[in-house]
Amino acid sequence: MSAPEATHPLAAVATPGLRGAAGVAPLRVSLPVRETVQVMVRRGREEAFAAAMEASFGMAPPAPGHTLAGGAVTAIWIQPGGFMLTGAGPGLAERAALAFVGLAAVEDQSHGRTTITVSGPAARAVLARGCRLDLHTRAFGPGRAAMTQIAHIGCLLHQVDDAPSFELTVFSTLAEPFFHWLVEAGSGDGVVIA
Amino acid sequence: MARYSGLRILGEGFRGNSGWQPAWRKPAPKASYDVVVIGGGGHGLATAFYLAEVHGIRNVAVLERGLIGQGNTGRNTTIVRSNYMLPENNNFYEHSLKLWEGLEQSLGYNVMMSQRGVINLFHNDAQRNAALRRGNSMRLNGIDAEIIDREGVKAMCPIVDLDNGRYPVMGGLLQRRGGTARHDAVAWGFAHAADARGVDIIEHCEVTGMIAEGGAIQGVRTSRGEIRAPKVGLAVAGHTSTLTEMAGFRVPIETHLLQAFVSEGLKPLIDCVVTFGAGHFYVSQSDKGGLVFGGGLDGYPSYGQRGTLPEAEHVYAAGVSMIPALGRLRGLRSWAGVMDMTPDGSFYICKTPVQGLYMTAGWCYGGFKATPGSGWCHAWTIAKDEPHRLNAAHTLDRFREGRMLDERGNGPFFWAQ
Amino acid sequence: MTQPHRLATGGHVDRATRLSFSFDGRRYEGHAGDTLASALLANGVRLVGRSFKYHRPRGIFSAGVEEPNALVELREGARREPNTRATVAELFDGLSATSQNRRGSLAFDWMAVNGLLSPWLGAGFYYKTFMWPAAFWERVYEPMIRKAAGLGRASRLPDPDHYDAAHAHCDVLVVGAGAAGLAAARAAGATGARVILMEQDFMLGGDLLNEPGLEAWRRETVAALAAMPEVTLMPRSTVFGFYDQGVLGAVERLADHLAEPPPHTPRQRYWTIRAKEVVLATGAHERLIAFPGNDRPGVMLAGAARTYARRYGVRAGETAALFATHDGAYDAAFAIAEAGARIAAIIDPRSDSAAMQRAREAGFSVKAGSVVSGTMGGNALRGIAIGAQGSGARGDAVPVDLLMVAGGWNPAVHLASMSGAALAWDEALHTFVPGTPVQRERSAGACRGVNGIGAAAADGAAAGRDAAIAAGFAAGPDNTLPDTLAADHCSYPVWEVKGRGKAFVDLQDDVTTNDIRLAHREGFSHIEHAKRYTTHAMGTDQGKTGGIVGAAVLAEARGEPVAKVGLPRFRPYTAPIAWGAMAGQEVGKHFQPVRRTSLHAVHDAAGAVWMDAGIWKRPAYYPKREDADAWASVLREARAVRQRVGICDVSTLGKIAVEGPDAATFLDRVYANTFSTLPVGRARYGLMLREDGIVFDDGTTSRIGPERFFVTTTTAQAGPVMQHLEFHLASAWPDLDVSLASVTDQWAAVAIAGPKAREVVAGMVEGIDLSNDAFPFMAVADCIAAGVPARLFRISFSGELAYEVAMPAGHAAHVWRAAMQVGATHGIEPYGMEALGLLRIEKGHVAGSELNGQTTAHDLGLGRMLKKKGDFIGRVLAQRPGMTDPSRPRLVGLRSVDPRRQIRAGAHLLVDGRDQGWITSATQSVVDPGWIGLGMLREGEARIGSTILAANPLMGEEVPVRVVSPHGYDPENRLVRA
Amino acid sequence: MLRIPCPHCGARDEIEFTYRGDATVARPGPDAGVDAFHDYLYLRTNPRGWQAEWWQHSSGCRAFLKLLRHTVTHEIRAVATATETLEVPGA
Repeated sequence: MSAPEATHPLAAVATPGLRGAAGVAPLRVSLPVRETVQVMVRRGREEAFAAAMEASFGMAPPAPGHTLAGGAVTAIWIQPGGFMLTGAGPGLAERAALAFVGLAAVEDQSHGRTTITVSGPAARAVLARGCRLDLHTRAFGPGRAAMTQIAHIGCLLHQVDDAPSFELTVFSTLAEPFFHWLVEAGSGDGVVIA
Repeated sequence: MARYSGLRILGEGFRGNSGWQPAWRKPAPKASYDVVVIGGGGHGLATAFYLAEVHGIRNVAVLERGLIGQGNTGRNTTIVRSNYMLPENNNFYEHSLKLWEGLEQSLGYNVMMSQRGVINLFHNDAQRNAALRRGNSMRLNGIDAEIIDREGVKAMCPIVDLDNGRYPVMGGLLQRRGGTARHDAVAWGFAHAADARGVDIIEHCEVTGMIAEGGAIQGVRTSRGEIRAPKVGLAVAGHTSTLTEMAGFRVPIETHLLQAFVSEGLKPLIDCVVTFGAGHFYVSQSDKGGLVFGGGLDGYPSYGQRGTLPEAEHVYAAGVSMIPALGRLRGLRSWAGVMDMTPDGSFYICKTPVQGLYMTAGWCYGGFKATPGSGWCHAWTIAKDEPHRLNAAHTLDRFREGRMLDERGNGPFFWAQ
Repeated sequence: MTQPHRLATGGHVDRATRLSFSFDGRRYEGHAGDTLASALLANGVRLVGRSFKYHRPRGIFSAGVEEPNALVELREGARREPNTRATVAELFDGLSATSQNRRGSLAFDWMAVNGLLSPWLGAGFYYKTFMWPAAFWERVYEPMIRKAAGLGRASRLPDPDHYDAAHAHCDVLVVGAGAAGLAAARAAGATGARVILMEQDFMLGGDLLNEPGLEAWRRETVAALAAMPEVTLMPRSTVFGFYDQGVLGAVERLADHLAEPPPHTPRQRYWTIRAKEVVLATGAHERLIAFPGNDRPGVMLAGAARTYARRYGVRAGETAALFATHDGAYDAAFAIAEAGARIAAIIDPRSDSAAMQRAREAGFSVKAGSVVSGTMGGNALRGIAIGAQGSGARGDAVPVDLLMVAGGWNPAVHLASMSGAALAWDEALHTFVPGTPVQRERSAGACRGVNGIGAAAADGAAAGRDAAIAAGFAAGPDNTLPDTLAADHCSYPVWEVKGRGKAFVDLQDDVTTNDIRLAHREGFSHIEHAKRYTTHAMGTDQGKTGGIVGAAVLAEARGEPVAKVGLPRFRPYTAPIAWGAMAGQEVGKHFQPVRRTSLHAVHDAAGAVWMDAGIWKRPAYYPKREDADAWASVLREARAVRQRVGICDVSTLGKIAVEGPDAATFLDRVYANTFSTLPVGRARYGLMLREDGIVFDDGTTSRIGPERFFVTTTTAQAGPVMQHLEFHLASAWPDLDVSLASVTDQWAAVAIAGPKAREVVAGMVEGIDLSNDAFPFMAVADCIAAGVPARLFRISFSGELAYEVAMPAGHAAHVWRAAMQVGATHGIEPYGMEALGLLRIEKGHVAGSELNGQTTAHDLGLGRMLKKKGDFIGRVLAQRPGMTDPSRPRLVGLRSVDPRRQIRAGAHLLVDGRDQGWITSATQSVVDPGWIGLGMLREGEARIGSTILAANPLMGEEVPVRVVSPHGYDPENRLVRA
Repeated sequence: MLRIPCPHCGARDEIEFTYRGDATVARPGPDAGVDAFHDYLYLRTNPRGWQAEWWQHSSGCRAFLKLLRHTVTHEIRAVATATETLEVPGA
């Protein structure tokens, strides 16, 4: 018996359509469905872990403040010795657990975290309404990641491309107020929810 | 020195106000005193006043590094109340409040004590239960307290938004005898009255060292020479550990900063003191018309006397959430005071490991309302070389003995009190 | 409608755009580009306000933020803004303004009688009187004072506008867009640095706006800046404070120049700026001179009169005099003369100067060696008296309706001072300028005493270039700078002209030179004391025009130089800032985020009444139509659990995955009881202490694998416990190999409790033998619940046979519905926090009101849990005498003797009239109907069986209660183990 | 406002961090008595000057850091990870 489809934390509020002003270059918002797995490397096993990462996911562990993509899985640095693996499911947590036996603690956070993608020329200005980081091209860019706080809510932010597009990952129980903030912050330019 | 009165003002007005004398003398320090009080803020000046007034000890010097009343006495939010939960605290603050109630008459100086009522709002059952426990403790100790419902809150302060905020108001704990006073006038009034009783108030006199022999205090070294005294009292909020370091011991104190704010002057808008229970924020209106408001600590040690933006944002956001009409008003000035934070949120008025050295310290952010009570109990402790029952529990040793006075259960964290 | 004082041409107003506005109910017309002040002057309105104490008539004094007099209530209704400076309020069509602080009309304010009483209302008079009789202060004197004090009236309605906050980063922040600021921004921008230029005015240019000859340079520069991709120009933006480490705060006014904000537009936006380097080009405020009657409407700062003429095309008077102390001021006379006014006299205390020569050549009457010794008029200036400098004589009267005063310049050093730089006295300028910077900032132009547009621009360009280089950029190409003759702005220090009548050093707060001298006489001789005693420089203008004049008067009284007296310390804000802006967007309902469990919609659909638990929303209870009141709902839900089965959302409990080779060792050290002995597949109740020995938190922790634990915490302490664990791992035991992950959000959980719980769970769970032997109390196992992977715990908070099902949060609604479906035949009901509380009080389980940070394990009857061997947090300090004192209050159960009489948490427990404890939690019981509670009572155990009083004097209640064991319901735990 | 240089994440605003007390005191060993724990938990030098202190990058990488910070100027002179040592200069 396969599990029924999970309820998305924003299912009730993130209905497709335009919010705010009908601006010329609105912020585009989408809700990718992801598996998210937290990986914490055991003390002194960093090298073995890196080898396992290479073997199983085809990439090295990303450096602090960075992401690396290996095939369908992206690894995001989140803390010293800690990474978030994200990718389309199913079974990412099991894969990681198998890959890192004895090398790292693996916790499935697929339901605990909610990812929102924002994209478009207005993205930086909209994020600046709550994000305290410098996201200017000289200071940030594709492949960069940061754990931070946006509008008083903890957020894992990483830049995907030069559109620019950013992925914002928040605790699922706080996804709704975060989404509300995002829509408010973007209302001057308009927000198109996919 | 002639006393202040309406009649005297009338007479002086006709004479072009030429006959006024300094409110306190500016004497040079003598070589020795019976008691030296370090710190010319409200607490130090009050200590000197009550030493002279209650205990007849008039050969007293108050040593102040800069100007009197320029530390926390001059940079607080002027609130006076005695609404504490623990009997050790509420009895002390009630004694202080009673002193406040007659302070103008005892000092001959109008400190503009205004018993306009202090409301602590609560927003959920847990907060209401805590308010009941506290208020009942007050009542059982003979202190006025009332529980008011939403209508009662509305009647006291109609512009509070009872419903639309994140945390609707359920009611409030009201102490009608609480209120505000004019902070600067408290320092000046105590100085004026202490001076009139013979106390030397010596400004611009920084203490640079303690003179002790055989574990007993003998006097202090200052920027204006050595001053001998068999008894020395410390009343230097925010800088206590600097002075105790000179005396050779450490204390359970960490210095933190607390911001306060004032708005532009307004016609009467808020007639009482209101404290938001769902975010650090409190507000009252001064006699001059400015809304005086503040919030929580900035969260890390500082002697900097200047605040930072994030805590200010929180204060303003809490304010406008509680009273949405505030949005269009303007903040005029912000400042910060440095606080002696203790690991249980309660104060010290006590003897110290050095014989003859006493202290009133660790006031966290409750120091202003304590001013007369602190001076009174500190003076008692100095005069009798033993604490009064009102401050008997407020020792430095209480942590060693495990007898903390933790009103809110926040634990041994200076920054969480 | 005409604007009789508007010039036909010139300036930066758009005469084609006519804007209608009203002041005190009368309608006027102005133009786009006007401020309210310039439009009022264009219409000949001179009297605009009343002063704070004496209610003296006051006119427009300045043309900027420094305005002390022209404060109005702007807009109406919920948007009314008191104390708005007319001099910076941009005119918009339909603007309405009202004068403030008057009783009666503006022209006849009967509070002006205070002026006659002024000998008795001097500085600090109120400290010396109103003391007798004592009761009169609150009842009579203070209400009188309060009513008289204050300025404008606040609206009592919620502010209808919304606000925004935003964050900025740059290499170089330039504050002020006058000649120095524009040049600085351009020079910095030319290096390729990221530059933000903030200007509080709605036009960029500062004093350049008064220089038609330099308009081309201004336009070209602004256009060049606008074309630079890394330069951001921000007009209408006031930098209000300079904080530590290169952080500045600013407020941008997005919609104050409109009648109301357009849709989706905030009124204002609050900016936090992090700048690598800062160039302060904030200019200077002109200084007043304290002479008798220096406050009459028609007395105006010279630079302001010049600005009204040149920038706004408004003639501020018809017959004007200039009281100048330096050559730089003379352009005001030329400007107002060009505007068509007659110059009646130029009064200058100096004997001669180049500017005086030029003025004479232009045909002006220049009175050298003279001062203005007094003014005449009522609600408007009618004339001035001119006396000889230093003589004290009043001298000749000259009829004028405008007196332009130029006492010199006060550099706007506020931000430099806030950044930590000490101020330095400049002997040539007779003023304070910024000293050595302590942060990465530099001042340029008039704010550091470099006066004259050409000099300021050159200074700014150098500062901008240096700042960019300091931020790591290479110098860019030089730009052309305006070439003007440097005017002599070194003023002749005339602070005060002594004579009969009030001479004000603070116009807004009515502080006179005599008040300052009185303060000195009474011993308030330090500037900080004098300021507080007289309220000098404490108004909304913070003494921008007269602060230093007060210091000078004090200096004279003390017989010391002004430099020695100094200025009071500058504090934020440089100008008053809107409360709403500082609050930003997270206010009202969004003051704090609402945290929701994944079952939120399910509870909503079930009609839950919500309650706040920290930032969480949790169901309090689920009312049904047949319930008479809330208690009926709560009792019904609790009965369902006791008699059948109930289901409750417990997802808010904190959950921490603890994993690693040292996980068991670590838990042994952070818990007061032992976890290393816990078998895999079992849970154990755990108690954590703080290091001071007080109970910190409790919860059940399960062993999922040899090196994997699943720790649960209370809802309130989830964050603090995580931090506590991380801190001790980092600081005390960095050798332990343990990883911690918060999985609170990953796992939702429901409790299924009641005699029928096993049936319900069995009906939805696969893969577990639920028999008591196979899955006993405190067992834990992974399973499939309703088709989704889940983890089943046999734990109980209610005292009934109970299970908790934890599942990935996105599946919780599905599992809940499945349980409801399976449970329907067993009469399952959802229960909320209220019933949960009821059940645990009956059972005697402690919760937040008992674990309140003040109780020890012993107090709570949990002393046996403390392990005897091995270190753990809190072990040592829990042994202090005060912590083990047998007289400490201990947990007891309480039962109202009369079951109908309510007892409440917060009541105190009186034994023989003495306060011996308090009630921590109270509820009605379903097991044995009546009111019961838990409490902390001194000698609690010894008093079991006795009857004492629950006193709640706040509510006038005194209820006899019987002291009982806290574990009233199934004390042997037979049910939970069944 | 403090801008705290996290050794892992770079300079961040103070709101991302939580102060966690004096870093010059260390938790006594299991055999230490009440006095040692009392001093550890309660007694502070509380310097008016340079202080070594614990901060957690709580809204960032969650690492505990040691900061050398001046309590008057708020200047941050050095930052270290939890296991590194910080030299505290004299006043």
